[in-house]
Amino acid sequence: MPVFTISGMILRSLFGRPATLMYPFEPREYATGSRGHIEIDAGTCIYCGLCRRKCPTAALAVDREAKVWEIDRLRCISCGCCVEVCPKKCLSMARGYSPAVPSAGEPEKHHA
Amino acid sequence: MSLMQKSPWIIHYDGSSCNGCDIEVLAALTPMYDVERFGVINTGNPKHADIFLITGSVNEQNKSVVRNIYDQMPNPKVVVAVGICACTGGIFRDCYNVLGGPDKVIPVDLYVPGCAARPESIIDGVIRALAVWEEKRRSLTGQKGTPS
Amino acid sequence: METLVFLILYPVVAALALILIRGDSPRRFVVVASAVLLIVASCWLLKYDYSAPVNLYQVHADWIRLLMQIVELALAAYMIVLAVRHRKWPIVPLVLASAGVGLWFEVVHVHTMGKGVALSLNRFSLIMALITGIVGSLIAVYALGYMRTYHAHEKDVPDKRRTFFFVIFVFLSAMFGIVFSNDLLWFYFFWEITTVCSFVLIAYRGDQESINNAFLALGYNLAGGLAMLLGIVILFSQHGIFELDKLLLHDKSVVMAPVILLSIAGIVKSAQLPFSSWLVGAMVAPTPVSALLHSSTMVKAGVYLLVKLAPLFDGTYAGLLVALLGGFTFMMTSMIAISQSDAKKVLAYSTIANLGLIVMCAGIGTYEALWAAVLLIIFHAVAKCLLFLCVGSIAHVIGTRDIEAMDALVLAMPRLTWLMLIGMAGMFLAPFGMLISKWAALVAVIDANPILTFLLIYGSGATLFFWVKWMGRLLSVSQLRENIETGIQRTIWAPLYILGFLMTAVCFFFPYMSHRMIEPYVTGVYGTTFTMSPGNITIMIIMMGLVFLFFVSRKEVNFRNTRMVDAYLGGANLPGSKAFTGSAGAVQKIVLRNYYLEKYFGEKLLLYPSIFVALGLLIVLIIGAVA
Amino acid sequence: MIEPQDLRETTLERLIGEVQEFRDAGYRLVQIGATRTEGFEINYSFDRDLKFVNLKIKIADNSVEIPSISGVYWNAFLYENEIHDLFGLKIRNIKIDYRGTFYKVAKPAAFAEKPAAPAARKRAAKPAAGTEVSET
Amino acid sequence: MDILSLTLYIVLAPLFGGLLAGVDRRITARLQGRFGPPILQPFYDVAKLFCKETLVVRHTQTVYIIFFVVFMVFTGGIFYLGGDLLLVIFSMMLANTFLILAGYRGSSPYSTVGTERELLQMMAYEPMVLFYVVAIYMASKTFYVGQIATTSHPMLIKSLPGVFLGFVYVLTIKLRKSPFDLSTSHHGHQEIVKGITTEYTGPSLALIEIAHWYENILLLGLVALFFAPHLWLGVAASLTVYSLEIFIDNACARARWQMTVFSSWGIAAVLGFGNVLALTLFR
Amino acid sequence: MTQRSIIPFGPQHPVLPEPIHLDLVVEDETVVEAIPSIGFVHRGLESLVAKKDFQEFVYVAERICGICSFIHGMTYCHGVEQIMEIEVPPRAQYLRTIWSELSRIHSHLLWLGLTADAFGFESLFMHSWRLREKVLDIIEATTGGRVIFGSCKVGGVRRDIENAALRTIAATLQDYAKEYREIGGVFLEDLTVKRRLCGVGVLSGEDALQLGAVGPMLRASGVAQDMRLLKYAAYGEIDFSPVTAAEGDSYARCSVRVREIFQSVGIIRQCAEKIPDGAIETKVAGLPDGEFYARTEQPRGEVIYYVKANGTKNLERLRVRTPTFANIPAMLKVMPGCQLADVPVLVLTIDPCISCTER
Repeated sequence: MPVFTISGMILRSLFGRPATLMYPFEPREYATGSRGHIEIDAGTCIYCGLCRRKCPTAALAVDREAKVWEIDRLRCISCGCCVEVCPKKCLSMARGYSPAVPSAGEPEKHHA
Repeated sequence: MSLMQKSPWIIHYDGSSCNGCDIEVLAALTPMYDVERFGVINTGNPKHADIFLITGSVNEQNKSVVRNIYDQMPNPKVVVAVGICACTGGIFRDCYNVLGGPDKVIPVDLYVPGCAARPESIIDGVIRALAVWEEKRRSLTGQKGTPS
Repeated sequence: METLVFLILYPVVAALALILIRGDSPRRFVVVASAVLLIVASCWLLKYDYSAPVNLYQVHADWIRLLMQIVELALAAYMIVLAVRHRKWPIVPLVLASAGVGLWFEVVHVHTMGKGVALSLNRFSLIMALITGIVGSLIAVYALGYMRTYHAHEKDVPDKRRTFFFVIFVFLSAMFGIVFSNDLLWFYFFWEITTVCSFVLIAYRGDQESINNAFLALGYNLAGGLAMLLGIVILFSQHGIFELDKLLLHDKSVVMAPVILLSIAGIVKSAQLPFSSWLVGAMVAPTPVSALLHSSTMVKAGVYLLVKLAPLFDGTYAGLLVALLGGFTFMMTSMIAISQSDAKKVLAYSTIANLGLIVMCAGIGTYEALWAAVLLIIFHAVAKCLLFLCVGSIAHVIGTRDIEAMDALVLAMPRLTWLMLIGMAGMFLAPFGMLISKWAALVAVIDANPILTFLLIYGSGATLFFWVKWMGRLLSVSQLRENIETGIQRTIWAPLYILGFLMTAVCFFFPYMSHRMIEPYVTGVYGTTFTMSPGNITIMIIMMGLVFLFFVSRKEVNFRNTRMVDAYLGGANLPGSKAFTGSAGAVQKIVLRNYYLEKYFGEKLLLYPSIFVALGLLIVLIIGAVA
Repeated sequence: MIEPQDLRETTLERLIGEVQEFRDAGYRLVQIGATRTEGFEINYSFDRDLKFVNLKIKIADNSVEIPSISGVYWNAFLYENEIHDLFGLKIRNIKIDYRGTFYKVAKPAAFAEKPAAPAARKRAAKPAAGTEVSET
Repeated sequence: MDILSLTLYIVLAPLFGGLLAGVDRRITARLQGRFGPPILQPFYDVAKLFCKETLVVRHTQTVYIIFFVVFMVFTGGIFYLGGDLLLVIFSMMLANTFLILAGYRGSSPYSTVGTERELLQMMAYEPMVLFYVVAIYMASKTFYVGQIATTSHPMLIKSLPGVFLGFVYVLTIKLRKSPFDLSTSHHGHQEIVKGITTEYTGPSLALIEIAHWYENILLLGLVALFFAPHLWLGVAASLTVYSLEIFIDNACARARWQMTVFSSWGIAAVLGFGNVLALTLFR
Repeated sequence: MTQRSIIPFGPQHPVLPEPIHLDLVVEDETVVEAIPSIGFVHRGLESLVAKKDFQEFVYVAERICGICSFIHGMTYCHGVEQIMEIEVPPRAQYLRTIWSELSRIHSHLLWLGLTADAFGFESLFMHSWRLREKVLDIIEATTGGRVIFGSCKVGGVRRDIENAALRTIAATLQDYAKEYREIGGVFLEDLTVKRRLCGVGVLSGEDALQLGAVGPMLRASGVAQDMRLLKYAAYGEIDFSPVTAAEGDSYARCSVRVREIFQSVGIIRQCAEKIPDGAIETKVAGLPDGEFYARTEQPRGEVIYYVKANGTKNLERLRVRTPTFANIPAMLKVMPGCQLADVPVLVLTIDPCISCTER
């Protein structure tokens, strides 16, 4: 009569090491190419605004005169669309998620 | 980290989310991330909960549900919006039925970004929420009897 | 001796007075006055000297036996006329048989009897007299107010209150007669009167259903009476005994056959299993009748007889069978009570169950069992009477007897609800009566026979279920209700409060009562007695104090900052209105119901097999008697 | 085209009859959808062992009464309540009729507005294969 | 001496109960492959609950919880001060009745369903518990825990193996562990939310938790009674029984109420009653 | 006075990961009637078609549902590609097949965990999700996202996986299969689990077809119907046969899903062997004009994408009918008569993805 069929698995995990990654104490290294957050190499950006138009959630704002490239971390769904469409390839997708913030606050500004 | 902070009980409600963030909230309970190390239990009952993890934006129909759950939580309580849809309405912001993030309906204390917020960022969010909760508790016990 | 005769005769006088009175206020005066008189008289009995195990009193008028015979024949004629008019053919042979045997016995044997001891009084009959006196008269007073609202509600029922009160008081006198009579013929005479009283009162409404139930009850009880009569005849013809005290002294193996016949009469009267359907059917009668006859006093007569015979059952084969029958009844009726939703049906099944418990103790016959039986009788009489009266008044105000309609009654009728809760606590809650008796029964049963333990244990599991369920329904509030406890007369409140007080008093002073009354009686019969150890008594008193504290405590005690909020409805609640948005936008009110587990404990499922088994036990008992 | 799809045209009157034929032929109802063109198009699609058939009905505006097919396929009531709520189409005697409370939406009949005149973009170089509406 | 041992009991029982609950949660987590909460987690939970706001559906619902705790402590007191075993069982039933009335007082759909299931659970385990008392009385001739614990030289377990196994089976219901955690359970996701405790928040929830600790200590005491004279053997046995319960909790799905009630009645009839029969026949 | 209480199996419930409301009319723990109300997650994303051009809409299509997001994106692209007659390079087809099978494995493991949790077996929930995390690591390594892959676009795929990596993936999945067999064994043989699944929510084959049930709900009632037989993506070159069971109760659905995990592992192994080299995308020129019903097999069943374009860069209409929408009538038909304890198991037996249902 198959009762306690899971006993093998649970006893192995009792006496073996728990599968927990002890996250905050041991930092988690992400796979290469994992879509974390967008980074910009401000020097090469020519502020063409192509990424702003392509962004599905309108998270980017580009001010050609003041040479400012803005990103609202609470709108960016890290889809990588802007990285693809940027002619100068100055946007890149870095690993690691963007941190939790207590309030919306104003978006991050990057300028030359 | 006062004694009270070591047992934050969370309740999770899925506003109009694509359930990506919901399964990540549930994944945070499972062995790989195990938030119970910090004393976190996912109670399904707002009356037992301290931290309200809301995923997804708020639409016309679940506006009252989110409000009801928030009212049924005893003070001190903290609201954490998990996922871009919960922070600012995300990719569905300009759909006709979406009102925007839960901050349109209830006061949100912390925003955890990420389209499908990873379990690690949810754990970070909960830990930061503890500090907010502690501060609220102190203000609650400070002024006798006037709940914040 | 004078108080005994007064207690037997005075109610008859009061009954005659009541049948003549037309107006309501004179009737109220007579009933209240005679109630007070009866209570005083029965308390007067306490003054008697009970050093001797039983005091016997000669009665020198032999015209009494003649009078009894005439009354019996008159009753027989009355019953035959009614049976013919309503075409209830099985009743006629029964009546003829009992009247015939009675007449034959009278003619042949009575002159050889000589001077017997007619009346007797000992502590057990004192307790029974107190119950009948106090509880019976309180019910009579309650009936005044109840019958007025009863006729106000039931326009179609003809107003026969004069006969109603006449029969009630005749019944009280018959009950006193049973309790005091030592002469078996007198015992049989009063026994038959109670049967006729119950028949008349059940048929009070006059509609077809109550007439059928009345005849059903009459049939069963007449059969019981016939068995008793045969017992008396055999007893006298073979052993020349016609008095109870002599029977008890006699050697038990010789006299077993008539004793079994007498016990069958007791089993039928206390509605044990094969014959339980008449008591459930009798619930159609007005509530005071159910309270007086069918829970506190009449059915107790059957058990009184069995408890009197208990010493004869000690260790005998028949005793074990009677105990098995009682235990089996206790278990099965408790389980059936789970699936009942009509309040009076639940009370009826619970009465049968508790009588079963008492019959089991009588069947075992040891001194612990006897102590437990007497205690069970006391607690059950007081608690069940309080519950029946409360249900009666509640049913009048809310119009139905269904438990589910008593939702949030603590808001609608707070005082009645708290009185019912006291009654229910008396019935099953730990420190109160039924626990103590069940405890003693358990102790008695362990030494006797393990099968009885089985029956007792499974039965008490079921009792717990349906009582707590009912208590919960009274307390839980699915929808708010405003207070509708108005328009209840003083004559209803008075008995209820007195009974409530009596219940608490009985529970608090049970050690004093057991020490002063029950233990001396048991030592009188067996020589030794069961005494509760002082350690346990103190713990019990503490527990009772705590529960009493609960009943009187201010219920609003709360922690510092408390906020009122809606129940948990999955987030779909409409704030503050005890409702939620259901599907299709409908506003859905909260509806809470109890579990009745019809599929597992239904009456249809359990009643017939249990009757079948009980019949088997009965047949084995009868074969044992004959062989 | 990966799989030939049999797209048929039908009218309001013949709808119930054809749906009953599909039911008898053992087809299962796959979906009922509506589209806002100048008027409205309602598509009833069916499928049996991977063979796909679609009935299309064109109506002028959403005041036209459409008979419900939940008599034939009980599970159609979900689709019909949905197009009633989103497109404002009137559908007669649905088996379980939510009468507009199926979705509580911010803007009732949101899909019913006429789409903004499509920017007259130059057709793509390759003539659109278009739909060979095979009339069978 | 009584007062001292009474206060000792009142103070120590929740500590051991809390520790037991902490270890229980840690082992359950490890069984599930997780790291698990710190051992003192139950104390942190209770401390946090005491500083929370109280939400009530009806103002009169908290008093029932207070009486539930009072009677649960009282029951443990009677047992550990060597009182009468039957009185312990009946007073435990009284405590549970107050918990059930508290559930009814919550008057919400889920707390009512939870309460009905708690009633079914009570009906399920009562026969076995009463057989336990009857069997111990028959084996040791006395109801007094004090005398049972000191005098019975042949360990009760030798003559009552069936009752011991039956009691352990029914213990799963009392400890609210998996196959029979019908009414309220520590597991997060249950179909009736939190059963009886759905409507109780903050301090009253903390009181319920503390009462459960007392109850667990009492139940383990009842298990230890089988190994009466040797205290340490009793403690070891009850801890092994508790860890067996934790293992079963993690190795079974939740049963429906019919399975719970009728299997417990069956076990009580077969093991409990069988053992009692054996005792009467071979006495 | 009836003995029926009404229990709101509300939008917020510990057992439901997503909000659905059921009015349960209950008598003694037996459900007499269950009336659903949905719409708590309705965003109305089909109206976004007018605001986003057809290539950008892939990001919206992927985010209709978190669990089966890749197959949503792929079906959308498949629909548009059929209209525009675009030839997707075979390597991209294979990659799409591999990713959809990976998402099927992680979705079924997720479902197994949630069902175990619904009938009170918490350790099984934890272990099922522990195994699922391993599959998510593979997905994250190949696509960069754990839940929303974002690797499919009109005309092909965005990322490539080297053949060596593919072979290691197939191998690791092979030895994960041993643990899947063990956890599957618990689901299919454990007595307490069988007592909670067998005979619960029986749906006959005939009824399933009548009620329009799809996917495992249909296959568990004996009807062998699998949209992958339409040979979209690379399913043409892969031999597999639909997994079916006969009894049609929750146990049958559970066994269908468990066996489908092994089937997916097999498919991935075949893909890893047969994958050709070459480009992973083609240039997309022009605008779509015409209509097409794209049909693919999601873990929950058949999904329909009705794509209607009128030659502009915005689609004229996109109608998405997801499998859970088709399975709800079957759930409602099966619900009355079951026990209150079985309601969560029954709600989960159709593997509801409410965000799919209400778009």
